[in-house]
Amino acid sequence: MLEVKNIHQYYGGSHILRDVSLSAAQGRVTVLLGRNGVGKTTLLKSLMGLVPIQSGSVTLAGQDITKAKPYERAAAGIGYVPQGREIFARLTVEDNLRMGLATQPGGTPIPPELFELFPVLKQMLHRRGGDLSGGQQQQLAIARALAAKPRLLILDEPTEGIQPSIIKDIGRVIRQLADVGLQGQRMGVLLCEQYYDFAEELADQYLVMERGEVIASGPGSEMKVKNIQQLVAI
Amino acid sequence: MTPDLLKQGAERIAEHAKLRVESTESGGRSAGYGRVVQDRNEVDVSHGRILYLEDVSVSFDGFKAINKLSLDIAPGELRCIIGPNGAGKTTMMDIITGKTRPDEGTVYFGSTIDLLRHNEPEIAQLGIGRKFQKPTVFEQLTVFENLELALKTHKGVKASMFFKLDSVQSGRLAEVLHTIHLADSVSKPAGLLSHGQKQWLEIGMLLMQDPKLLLLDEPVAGMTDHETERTAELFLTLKGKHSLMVVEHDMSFIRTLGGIVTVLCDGSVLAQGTLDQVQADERVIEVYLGR
Amino acid sequence: MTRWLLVLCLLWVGTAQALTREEALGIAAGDNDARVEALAKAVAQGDEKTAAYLQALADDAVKIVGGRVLVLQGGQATDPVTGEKVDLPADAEDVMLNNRLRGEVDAALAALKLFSPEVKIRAQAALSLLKEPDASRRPVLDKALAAEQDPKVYALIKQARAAVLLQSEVPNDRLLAARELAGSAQPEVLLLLNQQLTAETDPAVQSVIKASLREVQDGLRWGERLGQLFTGASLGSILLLVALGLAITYGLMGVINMAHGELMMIGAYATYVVQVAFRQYLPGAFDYYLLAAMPVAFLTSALVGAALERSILKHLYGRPLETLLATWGISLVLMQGVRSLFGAQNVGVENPAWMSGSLQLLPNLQLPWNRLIIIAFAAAVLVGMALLIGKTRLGLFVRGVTQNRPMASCMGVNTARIDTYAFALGSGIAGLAGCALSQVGNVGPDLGQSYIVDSFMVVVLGGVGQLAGTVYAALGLGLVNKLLEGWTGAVLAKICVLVFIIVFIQKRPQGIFAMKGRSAEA
Amino acid sequence: ADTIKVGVLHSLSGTMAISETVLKDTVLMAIDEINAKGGVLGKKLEPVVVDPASNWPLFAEKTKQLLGQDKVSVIFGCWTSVSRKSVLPVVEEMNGLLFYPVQYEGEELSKNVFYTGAAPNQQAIPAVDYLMSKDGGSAKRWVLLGTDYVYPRTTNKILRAYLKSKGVKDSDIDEKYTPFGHSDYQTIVADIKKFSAGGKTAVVSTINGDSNVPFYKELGNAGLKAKDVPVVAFSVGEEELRGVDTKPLVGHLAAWNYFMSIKNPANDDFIKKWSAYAKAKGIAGHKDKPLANDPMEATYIGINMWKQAVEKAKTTDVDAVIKAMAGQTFKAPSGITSKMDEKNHHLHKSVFIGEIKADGQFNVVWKTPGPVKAKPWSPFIEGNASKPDEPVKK
Amino acid sequence: MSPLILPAAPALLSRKAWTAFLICLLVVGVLAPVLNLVVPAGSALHMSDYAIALVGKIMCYAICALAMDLIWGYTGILSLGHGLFFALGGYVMGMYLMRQIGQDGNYKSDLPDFMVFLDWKELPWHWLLSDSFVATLVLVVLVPAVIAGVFGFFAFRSRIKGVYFSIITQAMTYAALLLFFRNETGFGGNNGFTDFKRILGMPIATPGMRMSLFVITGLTLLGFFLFARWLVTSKYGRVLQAIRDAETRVMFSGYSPLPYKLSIWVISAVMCGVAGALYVPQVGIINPGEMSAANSIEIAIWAAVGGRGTLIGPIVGAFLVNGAKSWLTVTAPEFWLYFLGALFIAVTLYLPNGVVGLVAKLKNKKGGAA
Ligand SMILES: Nc1ncnc2c1ncn2[C@@H]1O[C@H](COP(=O)(O)OP(=O)(O)OP(=O)(O)O)[C@@H](O)[C@H]1O
Ligand SMILES: Nc1ncnc2c1ncn2[C@@H]1O[C@H](COP(=O)(O)OP(=O)(O)OP(=O)(O)O)[C@@H](O)[C@H]1O
Ligand SMILES: NC(N)=O
Ligand SMILES: [Mg+2]
Ligand SMILES: [Mg+2]
Repeated sequence: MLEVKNIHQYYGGSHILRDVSLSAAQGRVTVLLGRNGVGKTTLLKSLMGLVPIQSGSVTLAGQDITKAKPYERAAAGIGYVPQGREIFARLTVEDNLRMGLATQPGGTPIPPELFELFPVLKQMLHRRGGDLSGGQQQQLAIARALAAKPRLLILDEPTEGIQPSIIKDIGRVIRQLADVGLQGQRMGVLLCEQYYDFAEELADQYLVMERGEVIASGPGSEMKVKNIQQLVAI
Repeated sequence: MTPDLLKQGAERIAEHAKLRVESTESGGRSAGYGRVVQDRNEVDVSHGRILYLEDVSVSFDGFKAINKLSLDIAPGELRCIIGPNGAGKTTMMDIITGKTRPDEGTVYFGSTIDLLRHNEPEIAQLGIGRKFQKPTVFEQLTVFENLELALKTHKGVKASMFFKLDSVQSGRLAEVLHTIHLADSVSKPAGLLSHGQKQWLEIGMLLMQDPKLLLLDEPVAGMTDHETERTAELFLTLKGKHSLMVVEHDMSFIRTLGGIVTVLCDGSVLAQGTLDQVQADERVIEVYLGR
Repeated sequence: MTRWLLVLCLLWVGTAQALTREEALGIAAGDNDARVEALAKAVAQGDEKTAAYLQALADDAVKIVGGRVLVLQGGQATDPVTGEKVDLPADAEDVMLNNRLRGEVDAALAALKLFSPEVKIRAQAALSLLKEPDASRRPVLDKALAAEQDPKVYALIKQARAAVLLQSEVPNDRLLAARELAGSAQPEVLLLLNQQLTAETDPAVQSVIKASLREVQDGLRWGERLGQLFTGASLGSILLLVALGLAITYGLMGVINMAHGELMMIGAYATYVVQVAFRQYLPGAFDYYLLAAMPVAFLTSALVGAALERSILKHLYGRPLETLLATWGISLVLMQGVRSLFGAQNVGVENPAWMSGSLQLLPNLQLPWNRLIIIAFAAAVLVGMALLIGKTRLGLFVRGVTQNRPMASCMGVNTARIDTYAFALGSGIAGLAGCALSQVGNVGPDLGQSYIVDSFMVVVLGGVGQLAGTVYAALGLGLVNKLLEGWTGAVLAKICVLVFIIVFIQKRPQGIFAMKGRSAEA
Repeated sequence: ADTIKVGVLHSLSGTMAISETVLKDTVLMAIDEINAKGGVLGKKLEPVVVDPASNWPLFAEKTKQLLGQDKVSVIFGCWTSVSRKSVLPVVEEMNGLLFYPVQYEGEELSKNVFYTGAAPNQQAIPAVDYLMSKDGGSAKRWVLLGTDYVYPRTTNKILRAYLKSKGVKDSDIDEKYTPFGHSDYQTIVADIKKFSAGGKTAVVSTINGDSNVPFYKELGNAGLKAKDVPVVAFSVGEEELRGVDTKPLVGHLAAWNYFMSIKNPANDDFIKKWSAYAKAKGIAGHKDKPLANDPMEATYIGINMWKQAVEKAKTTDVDAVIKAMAGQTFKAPSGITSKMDEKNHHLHKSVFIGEIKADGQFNVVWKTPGPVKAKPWSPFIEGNASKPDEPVKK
Repeated sequence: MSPLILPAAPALLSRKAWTAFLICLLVVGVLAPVLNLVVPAGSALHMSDYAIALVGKIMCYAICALAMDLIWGYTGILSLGHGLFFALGGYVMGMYLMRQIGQDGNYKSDLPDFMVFLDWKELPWHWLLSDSFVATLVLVVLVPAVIAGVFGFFAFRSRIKGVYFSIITQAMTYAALLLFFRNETGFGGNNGFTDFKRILGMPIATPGMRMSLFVITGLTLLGFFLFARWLVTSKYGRVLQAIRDAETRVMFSGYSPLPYKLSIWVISAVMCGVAGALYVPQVGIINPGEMSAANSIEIAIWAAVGGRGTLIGPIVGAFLVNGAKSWLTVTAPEFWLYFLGALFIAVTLYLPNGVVGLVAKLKNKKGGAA
């Protein structure tokens, strides 16, 4: 579904992404691993169109979106949960979720499933996003990305700051989104994660980055065998 | 909280009140903004507590974020705090560091210093350092300058104008730089660091500050497992000399740290004990760990 | 119509005598004292022709040429004495009335109107005579009093008569008159009583006058207080209007918009242009030009705003301080542009008839229509804007985009378009404010400069990004300013208001509607 | 050089541009006219226009530049008193020549300045006299209303002293000031109404140009009629009324030394020239509706008198021209033959009182029998009696 | 542990910068006086009195811009009230100069003319020290310092930040403007002070005196530049920048922001006051117009045009903007606002770090290519 070919990215003078290629398929969870500062967030941001890439191409379901603006990518069906939550601090929880519906026609209701997944959001519907605790904000960020029922879901460290029980729920949900999807449409999931056990459990496919390059990749089932955890740890 | 603890607390408070009236010029009135109370190097830990909270409550627009919370920490202890999202962990740290004023309750540093009478810089100077849940560093300054600013030294205007890094201090700085793996980035503006690097830098700043009590709000969020382990090691070396209060959701990290775990829920203590004890607690499983 | 009524009532008076050529000329030309005298004489035995002639004088429709007066009506000159139509000679000169004569003519006309069959006209006539008492009118008043059926008008005529009697030679007359006038609620009576008080020698009359003065003053007190409140509310509504657009461009979008004032100015000039166009092409509908000017002002400013956003400001999001510099530059350019186009001097914008004059609520409480309408207009703009921002999807997007542009984009919002809409909306509202300002003040290239400081103070005092705060701040500053002004004078009041703002911010460092809690820091 | 340079120092931007821009055009028109007739001493006049931008220190700087770099022979410029005060030390030091065309508060006399606008006794005092007369409404109480700066304050100080000398009590005088750019006159007008209940009241307005429109609009809306409470203004002319609907204001007054509506051949000629010039140069505003006002006339007189003085002195040398200026006469558009006083550098001027007409013009209702000599040192200010009526050497 | 080279403490000025500094010193102290006083007026090299006056004035503005940069560029506090401090310094000096007129005024009185005119019989209390030059020098520093100190203390103690602070500084200068407009306040109302005759008993309008004022202004500017440089290279300067970036973090690091903000605020105000005091004898007038909101905004604009957060930037900005203004108001009196406006827009769009930022960028490019 998502095809990334040979992208390069620079911040000022420094070469951050070097010839990165990857693909994420519908119904599959692709996990992106790598130590701090290797460029995972940068990669996800460039997939979202938030940072310009120097060269390479990005296609979504055959459609070239290399030059597309972030909102065009969202409209094409990418949902994004950024690192650091980035919720709309001064909008209420409800309005945050409605922002998530921007690609849908006006009047689309907030999918009630979201509240089953994150009951706390229902409780805090009229509180301002910025007043929520860190973990609550993270939950909101995920719910917001799911609201529009994207085809491809990009998650940048979604478990950060979330309590264990909800991490488990999130894991179940991600699996479910990939396998069954919301309303029958299965999603592709691109997940960047530091929490190794969580990542391994979900991975249908994995990629490891190091200094802006993909140094290893393969099906999720091989992760144990290839001792990927060690690779990330050095 | 057990009744005898409560009693102890009450006694201590009465004593403090007396002491305080005698010990400060102003007879215990607010020290106001700016001047720091003199006894900054002598936190009185003779009662076996470096931090002591009792019956603290705070609410936001009617929502009780902290509800009659009582908690104390011994000198040199490494205390882990866990609890569901929104339990009030960050809010508690806000109260301790002077960022949020509680509606009621008492907060003591050692047995003589009433933290509610001090503002943020004073509390920091008293020896309480804090790492924020969302990493906060000086984005426009270099890594080096970030650490230099955090360095424990006189923090007045005049002192800063004429400040020169001495060799002991630069040694310390270099050491910390290594500890936080940012030796390669000394001259990089902190704003350009990745999320995890900023986490490390903030920890480094805390180390430079050399506080008696460290409050660490999710210090390993966004770190790799390997780095998480290194952080744990670091904290364990600090333990003893310093007191630490660590908030985390990463159970394996908590396990590595050992020590007593306090579980907060809905603004008060739900359970307390070793990790195994609390992990076995049905209520904790219900609200926090999940099945 | 009025003329016809005049004729009717004059017939009723009966003793009319025809206007003579000498009389007509005597009123129109010569020494002012002599003209007054001639007027008095003519009115004493005036007929319908006298009335028509006086009316023409009051309307500035009388010409004089070669010792002959002519009345000009719809381009046609007639002789007021004979009624014959004549050609207007080229060297005819206007007959001018100065204030004194105009007063006399009005009073004379009023005396004649006392006998109109219409109650309203009679009441008005009695009121104007009350203001200008003249001993020579006593017989007329007596006669009118005898004939009056309507109790209200009767009371008024009685007061007018009392006003005349107040200057009588007979102390008892004065005493009774003073008593009678105590019942009046007209502020003008104060002037009469005061004047008589300074001239009065009889102690008994003096004390009655004083008592009456007190009574009248007490009656007027409420009107004064309400009037003060109204002025405060009115100033508040203007502050609100000038701040509302800024509440969007600055409060929401974070553009330190120093060109906000110039966007208002553009709205005001747009109003001016519409007015000129109406005068030129639709003179019949002139009274409605303002209705057309509103959308035009909105659109003009909105378009200018949109153009600025597209070309300049869109490059500056996230760099608020740079917007200060750029918009300052923009404001210089816009101001000079207007100077080049329309000239450096003010242009004239007229109130349409329905916005002129005032609503008389109490004898001393007149609420000018233009201010009332502006208050209503400000409320309407406020409600519209609040609904748009708070309740619509567009409003949601605006709020979202202005808080976190990249994330809003990731959610699928076309941020560039929303930014343009939002800035255009804020600018358009500034244009509406300019349209409203054109009705109470100057329209000139500096129009914006005089409001820019105030509008920022209002938005900031209310709390940046807080619409409700903006409303409170505007009304609060308006009322405080006006209450202080009555007490300390305009200059000190302004200084006090500024000091008040400084002190107030100490208490509330984030404005009236400060956002509390964590979200404020984010 | 084969041209004579003439400096034009009027604000073309900033707050004073509203009033001053047209004076720049007046100077340029007069220069065109003079050049068309062959110039002065056989040389063409060359205008050097600068924009001091309503910034007072900038006035001084530009003066330095005009006199020092451009070597202009004369400067026509300034409107506000503070700008003149800023320029004054410079023209005195560099021995330049300044023609100042606006009515002002007096209390100044400089060898290097010719004042072609009115001194207080040529405007304010006659106006008050008129209002006290029967025709003016026999005013007994006075509201002295002005913008808070030196010209109004001084004028009102003089007026207060004058009124006192006429037996008006302090309690019958209400002095009120508003800040620059004040635009909300509701309270003031309400107060005037209230004050006027105490006796026949007149208002003397020294409100600065900019605030006049809101003031008059408020006056109109509040229904304060001229025959009840007349307002006489010293800074409101045809140009200021351009921005106002004058119908509700008919009868309110202004005192000037010139009105556009004055009928005489010199004025007809002046207006015709101005209209033609405005149309030819496409001067915004004036090309559609040409207006003339008192400071324009004063400017026009000034430049023509300067030309005559140069011709008399046969040089543009400042000292010689100053000498030649004494006693110069010029047939002014106001209808009189205006004379530059032999000594005090001020013009002799007739004073006119005009009532506002519905068309925004003024109807002259009173005028002085003949030209009045200026008294720059007002006798109503203590210590002025001994002042010499000519500039003293410094 | 491998030895780690820590960055050295920044030098006050680099070698190259010292050279440039010395050149400036020579220009101001020697070259300009020679070109103005010694080189004859006809010569192409002659520097006219007008040019001296203009450059002298702009140097005063440059001091303001430098002061603005310390508080805005380095500390992140945008003041829209610095015109007030400038004016206060100017007024203190103006009072002294008014007193120096002695009996040479219009009314031949001991008192300044405007007081005679207001029928005041003696000097009001706030003029008491105006006869002494030494007291005047002290007050030039003290008055802005005290006003800024009191205002800043309360504002910073209440933790007023960002635009809220900017707006109340604007309210402050606006209120002062209205106050000074009033004759009763005792500062000559709208006309302010002008027509100065002497300073220290010597005539003020002589070439020598003009030159002295010019040189003193130039030296003051250079002195302040060094002082500012010393401030920002010290740890103090870094704390200021830290306050700008993350004030909460600064507090949790144990620094109380109040004394830092207050000290730099007062320093900045005093610099403006000194600039005002140097400005008045050179331009010959001080009046409340200097306190108008627009004047204060302009100071910020000079700093922004030149480049905030560098010290040379604001100085360059002040020269560029004011030079352009002086030049364009003569060469294009009807159009100069278009040019100036366009300049501001262009700088923001194309030179986000000001003119100095552009130079640095060009240099980088060259360095990168080499
Ligand atoms: N705006 C920027 N300008 C310059 N360099 C940047 C910028 N943002 C990030 N970098 C650098 O790019 C590199 C990659 O950063 P990135 O945030 O992508 O890392 P990451 O893999 O997501 O790390 P983490 O696990 O800590 O989140 C880091 O070295 C960082 O310092
Ligand atoms: N200013 C505020 N206004 C309203 N509610 C608030 C405010 N600040 C905190 N809260 C609420 O208080 C509760 C406690 O928040 P806190 O941040 O202390 O939780 P936490 O224990 O740190 O959670 P996490 O593990 O997710 O970081 C949350 O429910 C939060 O929504
Ligand atoms: N001189 C004036 N009108 O300021
Ligand atoms: Mg990352
Ligand atoms: Mg938390």
